[in-house]
Amino acid sequence: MERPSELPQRTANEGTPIRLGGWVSRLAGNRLLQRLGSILLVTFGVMLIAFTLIRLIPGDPASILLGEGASTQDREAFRELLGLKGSLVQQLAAYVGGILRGSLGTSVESRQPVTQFIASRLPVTLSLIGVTISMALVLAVPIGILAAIYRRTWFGHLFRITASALVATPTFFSAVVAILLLAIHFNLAPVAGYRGNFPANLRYLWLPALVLCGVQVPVLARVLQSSIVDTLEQEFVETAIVRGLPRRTYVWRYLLRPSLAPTIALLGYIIGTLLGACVIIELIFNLPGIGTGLVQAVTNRDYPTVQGIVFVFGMIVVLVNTSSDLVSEWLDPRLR
Amino acid sequence: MVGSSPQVEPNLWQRFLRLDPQMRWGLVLIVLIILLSILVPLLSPYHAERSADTPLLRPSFAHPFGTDQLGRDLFVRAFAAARLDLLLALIGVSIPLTIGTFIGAVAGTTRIAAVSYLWRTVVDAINALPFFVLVMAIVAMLGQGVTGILVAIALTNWARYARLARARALALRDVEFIQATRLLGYSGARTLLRHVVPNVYAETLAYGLSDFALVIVAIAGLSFLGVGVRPPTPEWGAMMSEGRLLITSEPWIILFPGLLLSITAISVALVAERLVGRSRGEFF
Amino acid sequence: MRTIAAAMPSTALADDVLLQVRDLKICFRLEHGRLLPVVDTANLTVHRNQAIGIIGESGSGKTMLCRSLIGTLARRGALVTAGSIVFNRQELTHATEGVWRSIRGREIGYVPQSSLAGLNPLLDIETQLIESITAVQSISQQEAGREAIELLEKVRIPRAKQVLRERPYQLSGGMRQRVMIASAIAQKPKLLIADEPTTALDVTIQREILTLIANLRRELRMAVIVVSHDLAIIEEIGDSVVVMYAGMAVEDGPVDVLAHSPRHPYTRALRVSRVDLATPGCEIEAIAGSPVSVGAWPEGCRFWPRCPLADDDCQRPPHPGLRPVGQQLSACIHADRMGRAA
Amino acid sequence: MKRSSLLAMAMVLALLVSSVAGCTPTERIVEKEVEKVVTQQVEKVVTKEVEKQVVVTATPEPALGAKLPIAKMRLALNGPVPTMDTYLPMLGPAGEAVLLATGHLFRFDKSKTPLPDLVDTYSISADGLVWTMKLHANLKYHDGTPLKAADVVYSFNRIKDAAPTNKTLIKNITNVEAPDNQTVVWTLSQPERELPSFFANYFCAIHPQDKVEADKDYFMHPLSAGCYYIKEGKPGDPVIVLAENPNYVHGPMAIQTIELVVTPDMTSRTLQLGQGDVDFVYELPPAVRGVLAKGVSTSPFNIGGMIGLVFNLRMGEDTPVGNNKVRQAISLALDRDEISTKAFFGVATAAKGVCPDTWPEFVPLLANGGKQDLAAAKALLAGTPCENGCDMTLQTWSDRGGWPEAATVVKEQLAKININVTIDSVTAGVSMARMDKGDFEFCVGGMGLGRPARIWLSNQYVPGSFWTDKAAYKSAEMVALFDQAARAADEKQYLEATTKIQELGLKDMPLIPMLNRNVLIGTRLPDNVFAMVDGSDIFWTATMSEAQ
Repeated sequence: MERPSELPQRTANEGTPIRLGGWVSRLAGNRLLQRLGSILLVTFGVMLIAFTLIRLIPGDPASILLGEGASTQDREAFRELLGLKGSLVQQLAAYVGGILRGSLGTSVESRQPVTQFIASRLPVTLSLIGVTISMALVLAVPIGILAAIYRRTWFGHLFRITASALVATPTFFSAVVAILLLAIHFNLAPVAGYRGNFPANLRYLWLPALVLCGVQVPVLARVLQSSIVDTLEQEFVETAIVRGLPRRTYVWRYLLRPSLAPTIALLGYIIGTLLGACVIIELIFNLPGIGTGLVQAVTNRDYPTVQGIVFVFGMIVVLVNTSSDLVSEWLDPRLR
Repeated sequence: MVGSSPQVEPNLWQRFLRLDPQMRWGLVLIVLIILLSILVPLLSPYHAERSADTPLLRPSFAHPFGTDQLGRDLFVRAFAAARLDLLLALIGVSIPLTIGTFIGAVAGTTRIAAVSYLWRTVVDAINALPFFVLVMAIVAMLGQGVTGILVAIALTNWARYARLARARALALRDVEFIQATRLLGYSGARTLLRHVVPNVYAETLAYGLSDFALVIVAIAGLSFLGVGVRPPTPEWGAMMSEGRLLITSEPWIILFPGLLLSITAISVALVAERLVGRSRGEFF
Repeated sequence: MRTIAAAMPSTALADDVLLQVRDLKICFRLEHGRLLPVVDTANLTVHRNQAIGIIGESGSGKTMLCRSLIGTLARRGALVTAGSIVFNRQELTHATEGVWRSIRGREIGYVPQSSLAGLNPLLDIETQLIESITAVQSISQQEAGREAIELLEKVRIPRAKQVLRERPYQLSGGMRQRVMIASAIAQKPKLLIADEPTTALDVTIQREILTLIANLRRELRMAVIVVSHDLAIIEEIGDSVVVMYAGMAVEDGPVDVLAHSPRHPYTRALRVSRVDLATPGCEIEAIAGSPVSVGAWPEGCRFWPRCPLADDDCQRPPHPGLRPVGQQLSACIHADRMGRAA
Repeated sequence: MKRSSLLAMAMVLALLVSSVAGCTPTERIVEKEVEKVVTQQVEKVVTKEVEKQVVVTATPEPALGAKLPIAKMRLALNGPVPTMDTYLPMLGPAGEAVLLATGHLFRFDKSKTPLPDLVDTYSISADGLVWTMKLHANLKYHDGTPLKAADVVYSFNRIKDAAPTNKTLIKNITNVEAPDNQTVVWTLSQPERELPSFFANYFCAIHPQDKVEADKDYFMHPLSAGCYYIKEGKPGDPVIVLAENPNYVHGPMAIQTIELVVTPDMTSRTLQLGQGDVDFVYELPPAVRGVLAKGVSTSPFNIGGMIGLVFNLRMGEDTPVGNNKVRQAISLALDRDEISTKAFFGVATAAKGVCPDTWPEFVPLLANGGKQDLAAAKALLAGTPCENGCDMTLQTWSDRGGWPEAATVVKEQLAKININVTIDSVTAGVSMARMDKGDFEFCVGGMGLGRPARIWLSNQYVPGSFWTDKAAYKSAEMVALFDQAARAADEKQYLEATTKIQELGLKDMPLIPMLNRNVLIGTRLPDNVFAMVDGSDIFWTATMSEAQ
């Protein structure tokens, strides 16, 4: 649900200046080191935020959950469970140590380790995100190209208005309308539920993914459109026209490939909105992902699980950010 | 350039006509919804929270939006809900806007190196985390209800404004008139308050409007999940989650609040997109 | 459309005239339908295997003229509003995209102005050359590969095999210019248009590029149009010269004739202000005033505000067109008076 | 420019409006008549006697009986099955899976009487203190491992002190041993006529000792001597497939496989039933009373129990909740019929006594026949903390169909005797956890877990059981009455004791009965299969022999 207007503009010719006169050979190493450094910083930042979440609770969490009547011995055990023992620094060290060892604490409600709860649900969310992204790319690329080429015609204006309207439409409303029309009325997809293994679960995932695409496709298409418009002004596109190259080569090699990379670079940023929407869509379509897990944990005030899921969400964003940066730099050396 | 009659100050109506259609439509819808949300609960005979008629009536002249399971008139509830949602969104945007802009401006102008590292861990991490997930987590900690939501949104959204403000402040740093203030010996604070903040504020304000559309939807989303404003208070998200049950037999219970929410969000977004687009000269 | 254009009775063209531009007018499309003329009454004739130099200050419309010859005006939001372009007995002013696509690359090769960034940064040189080669005839990849190497050698690029595998950012400015020329002549066009081919290069490389273009003209028996703002380059490469000022051709004639007996004050002013010909120690004459801005052209002869011979007749519309004076064409009404005074 | 933005606006609105119009095709008109038919029949059936569970086919043409055995039945559960280990506190759905996929000594039949299952014959000693049970010959688990009497002894000792509910039933068992592979001898300290129903519940499942202790996560794929075993999936999965147990002593079953589909969200369960992804759903939201779609029949069913208000007696007499007269006043101030129609659309009917009015033990003891009497209620409030108004917080379970609406109606009614109620709607899990800690004032509660009546009543009034602990109600006199009922020689003595229990219950009023807990069940199954499947919330499916 981020606003497109605040997406950072890293299109090919705006951000990193293209150094014309002979590339300065730079140490590839420090670029990698620098990236690794920033990943670690953001990861530590996410850990810090997840860590401070529990400290936000007004009053003593143990008394909130256990009630006033609980004995001090029970309360101490509970504070142990929440990792609230010792000084703040010790707690942070214990928390970070725990994460490195792969444990995110134990759930208050089911007394099972949080990692197990998340592990059983993560594949559902990841497959939903995977299907949505691939569907969004398949839909956004053609629309982006058409919007760029015909931007001065009625199609361009219609695209701009419908895109900003779709981006603002609440996902859960479009989900309800989708269920009403596609699932119930035309019976094209199951109303809710999920089945495990790969090919079978596509039947349950395509409708939620389509609803998510309602927001992702306009955003992606707009980013692609703006980077294609930038590419159109490039000199090498003029060369392609002047050479009278066949239309297909012209569109693919001279229009699309140079503009794909900046779009994929922004994909990492757009994933944030996708994950936010996933939470609601999973609930409406009853997909047992970490989104419903989070809602369940929030309603049951299961603090360690909430903390763990927030951390996992952060990691997904960081992971997708890094991989989209790597892919875009591999695709287009100018972004390096 | 071409000499013409002295420029008479165009009154509001002329300036409105000169706006392009997208802006015009957006403004018309927003004003309409605000007006209705004030008038309908006042003029309607029914009370938003008490049952008015037999439950689950179809939309009719007496009840344009029909009635819900407990017989409450949905037309009144929907516009009473509009009041609450718009108010919450207004507060939910203005607080983080001011905090974020100030922190961002300060972070942008200071020369201390440590600030950028601290910034990269804290603020970038907050912005990395999905907005809705973080707000839900904070609501879980602080407890549900209106105050919980507003604090959660403030704690999450300030980082987005801060990042914007810092980027603008950094850009301003080597602009001549800022350097000039240092030459003239202005104190850091005076430069910041008199020059940097007003400049940065213009940009974050425009961005705030497009954020307004998002915050309305987020608040409704929280209540839809049963984590925000709780029934029986009239709120779009809560009404939709109540109506979701009868989607097959009485779909209007969920569709009308959803429609109102979408129209509000879309019109604010359309207006914001023109404003933000124009003020930042950004092509989208 | 193609057939109709061909059937039009083009003016009696000597059979070896390749390109005939008559009274061409090009305007930019502004908002609310207003048009801003950039080129007005441009005239140009190119014979087969002839080398033409077009000289003019920036803003004189020379680049827009070249673009009109290759049909990329629409990209810049400009259009031809009057006059005609006949290429190889084919009227092009209102040609469709299909017609243009059959001409670009095959009939007319074009080296764009800032061609240093003219190569696709994502593709290596070989793909970009093979693209141009196979655009016209479908031949096998190895065939095209060999032809690419031939092309590179033709443009005098050392270690051609190794250069093929490299990416544009790995080549120097001069090398990239040569690759651009290679890809322009890949389909053996009848006419090569080079828009300021040497501006961004240092002097030593400029010499090599100019000799390269001259050699290619001879080897491929193709006509060449070189556009520049530097008279020295034009005189070295062109058989004849067209002088452009404020959107119109003010003088057109053989290089040597214009060199020693210019019949238009602007051409003479250009010659006199050349640094490389100035005798050391004496004043260099600069042209008075500053180049006129597009859209604010004065009435009558557009050079009169800066012209030493200007009098009242020059200021009266319509602006004088090219008319034969001695061995060249001149747009100055006092052209014959100039001949006597020089 | 202007035209295109109009176009966009029109397109978005058209999409949204069509979705509303989309659902009023001819199908809706068909639904209208059918709905009238159903609502009449619902009143007719409910007022008569629900006990006979007359199956109401809502669709005009009655669905023909299917040829048995049918291949598959998909059942929607309202929550995941955490584990198959019985002694952990169970919440609804896990109970179904455990009951079907584990072996039991006894098993409830359709009318909730416990019949011998793994037990072949059993005899009780004269003084009623020694039970000798003979198991069927060469019993086997589903994978063929033989089932020995020692397994029964091990299984009981394992859950003896951890049994989640009903300490009353097993507190008198002093010893159990297995003289040989087929006989199990139980010795009791006091006669207990309801013992078989303890074994028929899901907490006493039989498992082999060696296998349980050898494998750490045995209960993820336990052995089953019951009618089904887990074929696919494990506890915690979204779908668990139970297949017919080939070695089941009373096999083969009338339904070959049962698919447990976990759909926590009530709306999704309803929509899945309407769409045909699921064949059977418990507890449909009453608001959906009409027909969801063709082929779906919904009918009210008494899952044995009541819906009432549970009070937290830990708060002293000086507080509104703790004060007995206030509670009596509240009971009088409730208009049970309005709650039934508004919140449950007439499905759950108004209560007249402590027990459901269909049970033999039922006695209409509620003051004023359960009808509202505001004047008497106001009179009662004199001299109590609520004399001139008070505030109370009513907790309700948000994931039970109709309960939040019931809370809203109660709030409106109590406002008439100026008791200002604020509603706190939470999920069942959170509410129960809070009630265990006494962190509530009064709460809408559902007293289920079926028959027999004495056990169900003990659930509410005998310390150490589910609702009594939540209300923290302690009364020695009540415990004595329950012992008297347990020792009752004949039916008459038993009924006398239960009536006295109900009278004392209404006098102390730890819980106010509001409605008979009728639940709307939805199914797509043919009639004869549906007849086998429905049952109390402890689930029952018929073997082929029983189905004929």
